[in-house]
Amino acid sequence: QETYIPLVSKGFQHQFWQAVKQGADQAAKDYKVRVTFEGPETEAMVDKQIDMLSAALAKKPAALGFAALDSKAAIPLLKKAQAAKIPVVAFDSGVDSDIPVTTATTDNKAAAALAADKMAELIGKSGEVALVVHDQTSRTGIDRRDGFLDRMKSTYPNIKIVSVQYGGGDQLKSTEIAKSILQASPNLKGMFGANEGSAIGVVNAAKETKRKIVIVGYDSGKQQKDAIKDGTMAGAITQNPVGIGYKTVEAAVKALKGETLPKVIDTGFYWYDKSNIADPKIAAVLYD
Amino acid sequence: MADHTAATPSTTTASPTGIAARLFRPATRQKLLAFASLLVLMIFFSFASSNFMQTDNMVAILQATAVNGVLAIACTFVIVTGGIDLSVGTMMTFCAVMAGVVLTYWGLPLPLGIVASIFFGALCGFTSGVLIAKLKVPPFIATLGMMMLLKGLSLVISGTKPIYFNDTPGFTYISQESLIGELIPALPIPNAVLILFNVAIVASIVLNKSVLGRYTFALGSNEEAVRLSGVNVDFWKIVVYSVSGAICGIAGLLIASRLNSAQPALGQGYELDAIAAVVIGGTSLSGGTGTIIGTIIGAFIMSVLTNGLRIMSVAQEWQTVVTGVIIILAVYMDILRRRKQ
Amino acid sequence: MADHTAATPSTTTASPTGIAARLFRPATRQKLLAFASLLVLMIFFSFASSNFMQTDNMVAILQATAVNGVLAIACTFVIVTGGIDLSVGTMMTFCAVMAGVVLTYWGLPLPLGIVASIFFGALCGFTSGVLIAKLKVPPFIATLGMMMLLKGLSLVISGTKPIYFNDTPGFTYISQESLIGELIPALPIPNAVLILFNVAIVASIVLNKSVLGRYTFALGSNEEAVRLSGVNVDFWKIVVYSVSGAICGIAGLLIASRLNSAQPALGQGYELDAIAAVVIGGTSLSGGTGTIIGTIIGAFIMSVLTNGLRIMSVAQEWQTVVTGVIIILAVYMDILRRRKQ
Amino acid sequence: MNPIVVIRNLSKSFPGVRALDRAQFELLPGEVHALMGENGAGKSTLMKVLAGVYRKDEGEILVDGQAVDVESPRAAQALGIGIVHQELNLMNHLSAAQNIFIGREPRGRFGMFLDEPALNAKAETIFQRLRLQLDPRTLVGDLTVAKQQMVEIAKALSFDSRVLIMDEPTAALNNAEIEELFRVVRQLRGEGVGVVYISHKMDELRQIADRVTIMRDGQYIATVPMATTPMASIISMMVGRELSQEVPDIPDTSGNPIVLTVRGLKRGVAIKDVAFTLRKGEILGFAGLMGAGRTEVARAVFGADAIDAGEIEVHGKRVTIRSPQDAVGHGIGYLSEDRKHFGLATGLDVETNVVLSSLQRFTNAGMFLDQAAIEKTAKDYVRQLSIKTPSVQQLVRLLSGGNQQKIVIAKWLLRDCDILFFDEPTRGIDVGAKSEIYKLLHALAAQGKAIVMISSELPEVLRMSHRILVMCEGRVTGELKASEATQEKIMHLATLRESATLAALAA
Ligand SMILES: Nc1ncnc2c1ncn2[C@@H]1O[C@H](COP(=O)(O)OP(=O)(O)OP(=O)(O)O)[C@@H](O)[C@H]1O
Ligand SMILES: Nc1ncnc2c1ncn2[C@@H]1O[C@H](COP(=O)(O)OP(=O)(O)OP(=O)(O)O)[C@@H](O)[C@H]1O
Ligand SMILES: [Mg+2]
Ligand SMILES: [Mg+2]
Repeated sequence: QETYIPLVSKGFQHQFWQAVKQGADQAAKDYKVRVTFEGPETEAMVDKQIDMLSAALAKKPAALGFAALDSKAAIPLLKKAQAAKIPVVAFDSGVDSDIPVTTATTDNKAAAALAADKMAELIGKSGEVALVVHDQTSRTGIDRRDGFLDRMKSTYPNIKIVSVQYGGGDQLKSTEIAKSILQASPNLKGMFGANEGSAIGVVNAAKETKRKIVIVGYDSGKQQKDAIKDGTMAGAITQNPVGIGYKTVEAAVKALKGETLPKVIDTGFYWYDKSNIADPKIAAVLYD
Repeated sequence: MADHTAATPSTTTASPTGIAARLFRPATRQKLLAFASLLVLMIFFSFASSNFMQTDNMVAILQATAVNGVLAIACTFVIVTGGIDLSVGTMMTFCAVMAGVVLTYWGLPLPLGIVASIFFGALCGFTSGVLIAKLKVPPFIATLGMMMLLKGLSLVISGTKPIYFNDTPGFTYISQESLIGELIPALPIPNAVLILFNVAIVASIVLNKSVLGRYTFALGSNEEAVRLSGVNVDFWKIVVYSVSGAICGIAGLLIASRLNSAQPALGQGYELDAIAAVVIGGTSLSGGTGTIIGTIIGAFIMSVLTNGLRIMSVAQEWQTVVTGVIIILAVYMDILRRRKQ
Repeated sequence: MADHTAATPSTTTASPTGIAARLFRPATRQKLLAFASLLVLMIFFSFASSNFMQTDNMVAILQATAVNGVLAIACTFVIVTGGIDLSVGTMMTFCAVMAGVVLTYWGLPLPLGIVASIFFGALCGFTSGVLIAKLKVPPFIATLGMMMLLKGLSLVISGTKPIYFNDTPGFTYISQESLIGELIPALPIPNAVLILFNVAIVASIVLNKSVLGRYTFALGSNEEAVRLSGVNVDFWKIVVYSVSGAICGIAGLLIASRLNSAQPALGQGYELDAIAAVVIGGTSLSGGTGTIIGTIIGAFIMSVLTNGLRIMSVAQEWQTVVTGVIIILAVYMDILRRRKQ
Repeated sequence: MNPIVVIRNLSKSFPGVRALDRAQFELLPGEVHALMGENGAGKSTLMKVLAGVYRKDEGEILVDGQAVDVESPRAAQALGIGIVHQELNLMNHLSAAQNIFIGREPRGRFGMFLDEPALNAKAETIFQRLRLQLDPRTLVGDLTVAKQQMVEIAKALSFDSRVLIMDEPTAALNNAEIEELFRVVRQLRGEGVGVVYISHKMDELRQIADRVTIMRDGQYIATVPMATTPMASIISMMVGRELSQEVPDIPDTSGNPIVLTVRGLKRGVAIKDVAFTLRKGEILGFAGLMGAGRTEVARAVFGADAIDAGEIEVHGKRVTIRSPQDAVGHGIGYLSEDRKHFGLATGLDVETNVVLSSLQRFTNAGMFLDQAAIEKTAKDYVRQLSIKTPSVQQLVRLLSGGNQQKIVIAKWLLRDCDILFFDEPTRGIDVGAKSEIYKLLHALAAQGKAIVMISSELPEVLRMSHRILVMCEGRVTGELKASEATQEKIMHLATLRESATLAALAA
């Protein structure tokens, strides 16, 4: 009887989630367990995720990985898992509950704050900055936006945030949004793209409008790496999505063996730019 | 163009008495056959995975159908008139948010929240109805505009944050608890499902036995003829959209209670699922025909499919492919069945 | 009897010659008035923000319209027949992915990639057409199924990863570079826009001057009458869907070239924007009427609106609200204009 | 006696058309008042204004001497004005009874729910009054055009109106039904109802009308008593000139080559083993009662409906016809009895409809349309058939019923088929145009075309056919030579039911 561990994630199509999946698959190979990975189309579809969670539970898994879109909404099902003695490992962002045995996560707020510091440094701590964020209501969207904005407000009084707009992570929409922001703010000095699609959108917009601004991105992917290499993008924050996926499955396996786990497994985040992109430690957490 | 083969539910033919006689009438056999696709799917999944045909999973499927089912019922009314409603998803969310405002922001008692949700649904439906009937804006555009308007308003009103119902203790009861389960512990069917079936029964009665239902079919069949018969077409159209809106309000309560929160960003995209359920259920988008039972079957086909593929652990990208193919096949089977008739 | 026809006002339409005379004909005035909503919007935004009415921004609006405009043209054909195509968005993506397979995976030369994209679009359209014409699956369901099928296939084929076109140097030229800008540096209109207008012109000619176009209208007006006139209705319907699919293939090239990659997850939701542009442009969803110029105006109304609100830095939730209201208003204005006629 | 309705100086224009030009009309209680005029004279428009469908531009309408504003169909109903429209206005997805009482459903509990049994019973009463065999629960979409027409009439009767307008109510009816209708109309007249009766069938008007108002080009011409005015003078008032009534001589076509042979044609219960032949240059009349299956036969041969069995030979060669396209390919054309649903794309313009089945002929390089040629051809037919339209770019929907019919005819004339099925070709067509169409049919036959003419008007069948085939209940019950055919003989064959035929065959 093979050990089955389903991972119910926040998304599935985006490269970030594909990288998480890749890590989970790697761990599955290493620990000889079977994993599946799925997530709803958009991070707004809280109820769809809950349906996925209940289908996952119906399969009588050994353990469960779960990245909650809205942690409160999932509690009844998590209680069910607890009652059935299925250990739950939270990943990506935490669940407001003590049910999960551990949480493998990135501190998105702190990561975005780091992005803000880098941005401030690169534009000389004053001037206009704008944000293209992927989502207005999802946890990651809110955390990255607020992490960035809060740091700017608290530490860099001369930096003015002129616009925050949301493109759903869609590259084309994000491009159009970034272009409009550039058009509306002729003195804009920098722009932060809060996930891969948003960051690429900002890069595209800068290219198309031939404007020189400081671009700070988030996550990785081939286009972002290229943009950093050719200087269009100053740098970006990367999490360790592969690590998140790997650690989640690993933690689940350990929990099944009855090992004790730390409350939080911080998978970390890194700033990368032209200077350290080739660094093996960084390269290991970047995905194409 | 008139669709000569389509059967209206409202004209069940001469009723022989006796339940047995009724069950074996061709018309009834016809209706039972409509379950065929659903049964085929369920049988297939039972063989494909032993985890499928289990109480828990059946309950999960029922639960998963509740919201889409109620939305699909709302759509059925509009579609039978020959219209379309793209706003059902975001309208549901808007109603949930309004319930949140009443219950959580204002701290009013639960019944008021329920009334508010249904009232705001009816109000939104009323507005769409006025746009369509009085200003002659095509339903597609009126409800598309409504969809965006309500999506925006939900975000504005909620401050782009979910509104939680933690301070309204009975709220989760609406959807999550199980009245049936309390009586028959072996059947923990959540209240959401009970509500779905109640809405379906009431909607079915309204559609088949009430004046409103009659005009709903008549409008979809030949609006001009209805107008020339001296009926106040505009009024009835507005009523239909309002009723549909009120039903969306119920869906709003269901989803809010299920998630114990009003999620302001949710809802867009749900209209396609609802309309798909209606059309899979044999209702024609050109209006004049349609049954609530068909719609419910359509909604179940969709959720059984989704659930079954997940239980089989089919890769998600393939799930999408298979769902697309099965939806087409289910409708094609239904067409073949009707053609034979 | 012949003298009686002479007495009727059949002489009023004798066409006056001369371009000036033509410009002042009521029919032409009518067409010009269709631009009214667009102009009102543009004037409003020019006053609201000095950054709006600038060459750069105008070029940006043009470019932002290209993809949706081409998709809307594809939809126009189908909608004029009285059908609907929900698969245009994911079909576009699928075509982009297929171009990626041909160019990046197989390393074949650029023209083959272009041909592949258009070919696979036509093939998908052909499949929808067969489902609709031969198997009589309603267009809504056939194309909904197609939408999901293609979405899944795009993910499967691409391995849920974007396919980049870095190894095909000329690829970005299709959409991003500016042929016009090379000739007239003051007008850096990207090629995507040039392609949009070319597609529009060809589509307009096909719709108004070709046999296919005439049958497209006739099918939308009364399919049964066309069939009983001895026309091979199924054949022409399949042709219409194939043409529409081929145009989606062009959209696929445009978006892939713009993003220098085929993004397999993108595309869903684009169909609503495209259909909205068509309907805002005055084409009726019940078929039989429609113009390409109307569709293009509709697409521009949508992108001017989006762009203008962004330039004004309106909060995004309010952008959605305003967009909803304006779409309804634009269509209502159009209705008023026609009613006066 | 005071008139119930007086209309004075009523004008109404549509874009490009002045449909009514200071028209007048007067209706007394207890009279049947015929309204006559050529196609497009404005009869329907005048009545639609009275029934609240259109708003008048100018002029006045008096009901019981009071000036009224009939602003909606509902207002007309309140004034006691009921109307049977020329075009069917039914909801196909609803049952006959539901159609009749739409907007006035008997309510059951709480005034919200419907009382279906009461509804059906009330409908049944009206059907009985019309002596109509029809289950009130049948879906209207499943009825033949004739039955649908009867439902429309039943609906108008259900209002108990003081003014009853009937716009060509008998266009789709057979003699027996017309008789029933007339009986009811006479009864209503006796009760003091004023009936406005529009028809192009002169013999009917003779039977039923008391007075006639004649219109031409939207204008009032005259009101005359029916009984004492010779038909010829009414006609000349209508068309504004004398109309010659030449009686064509019937050529002997029995030696001509056979162009179409149908054998063993079967389709469900509607067509039971039908066989016939059609010769070059021949007009073969199809007579029979409503629902005899004539339309079904024509549609089956044309490939519009699938058949269960049957052989078809064209010019002596076996052919398989699976679709109208095949049929047209073999030179067979079919002009449907239901122009609105099966004949015309009413949302498109005149020229497109005229060229619809011959579009391939008007192309350059097989793709692009030769617009000039299309327009010229359409104009030719508009002239040839005297189609009344402001231009060939007018939408067909906006033309009067008769003119629409002529466009369907033009379409098939242009297609130039060897074998033509004309199903009720003169339905709703005025006398002048009718004789034009008769001439045309004869001319076509003389050119060597083979024509099947289905008609429910016996005089027309008798006058036109070279040979007459009679059908009853899906079977051919007999064949008559033109010379030996009489109304009585046809009626006899048309009512030969199955058992009787078997007996006749055995004998
Ligand atoms: N809604 C409309 N829009 C434009 N023109 C119209 C409209 N309705 C009628 N007409 C035109 O008005 C004129 C009168 O039409 P009407 O239908 O009253 O004729 P009619 O006398 O009833 O003819 P028929 O015997 O063929 O039924 C015709 O030229 C017709 O084309
Ligand atoms: N759409 C339909 N649905 C069901 N039955 C039909 C339909 N059309 C015709 N029928 C039935 O088929 C039979 C033949 O009808 P058909 O219309 O061919 O008669 P017809 O001789 O042409 O008479 P008419 O004078 O009405 O044109 C009748 O029994 C009729 O009731
Ligand atoms: Mg008329
Ligand atoms: Mg007939």
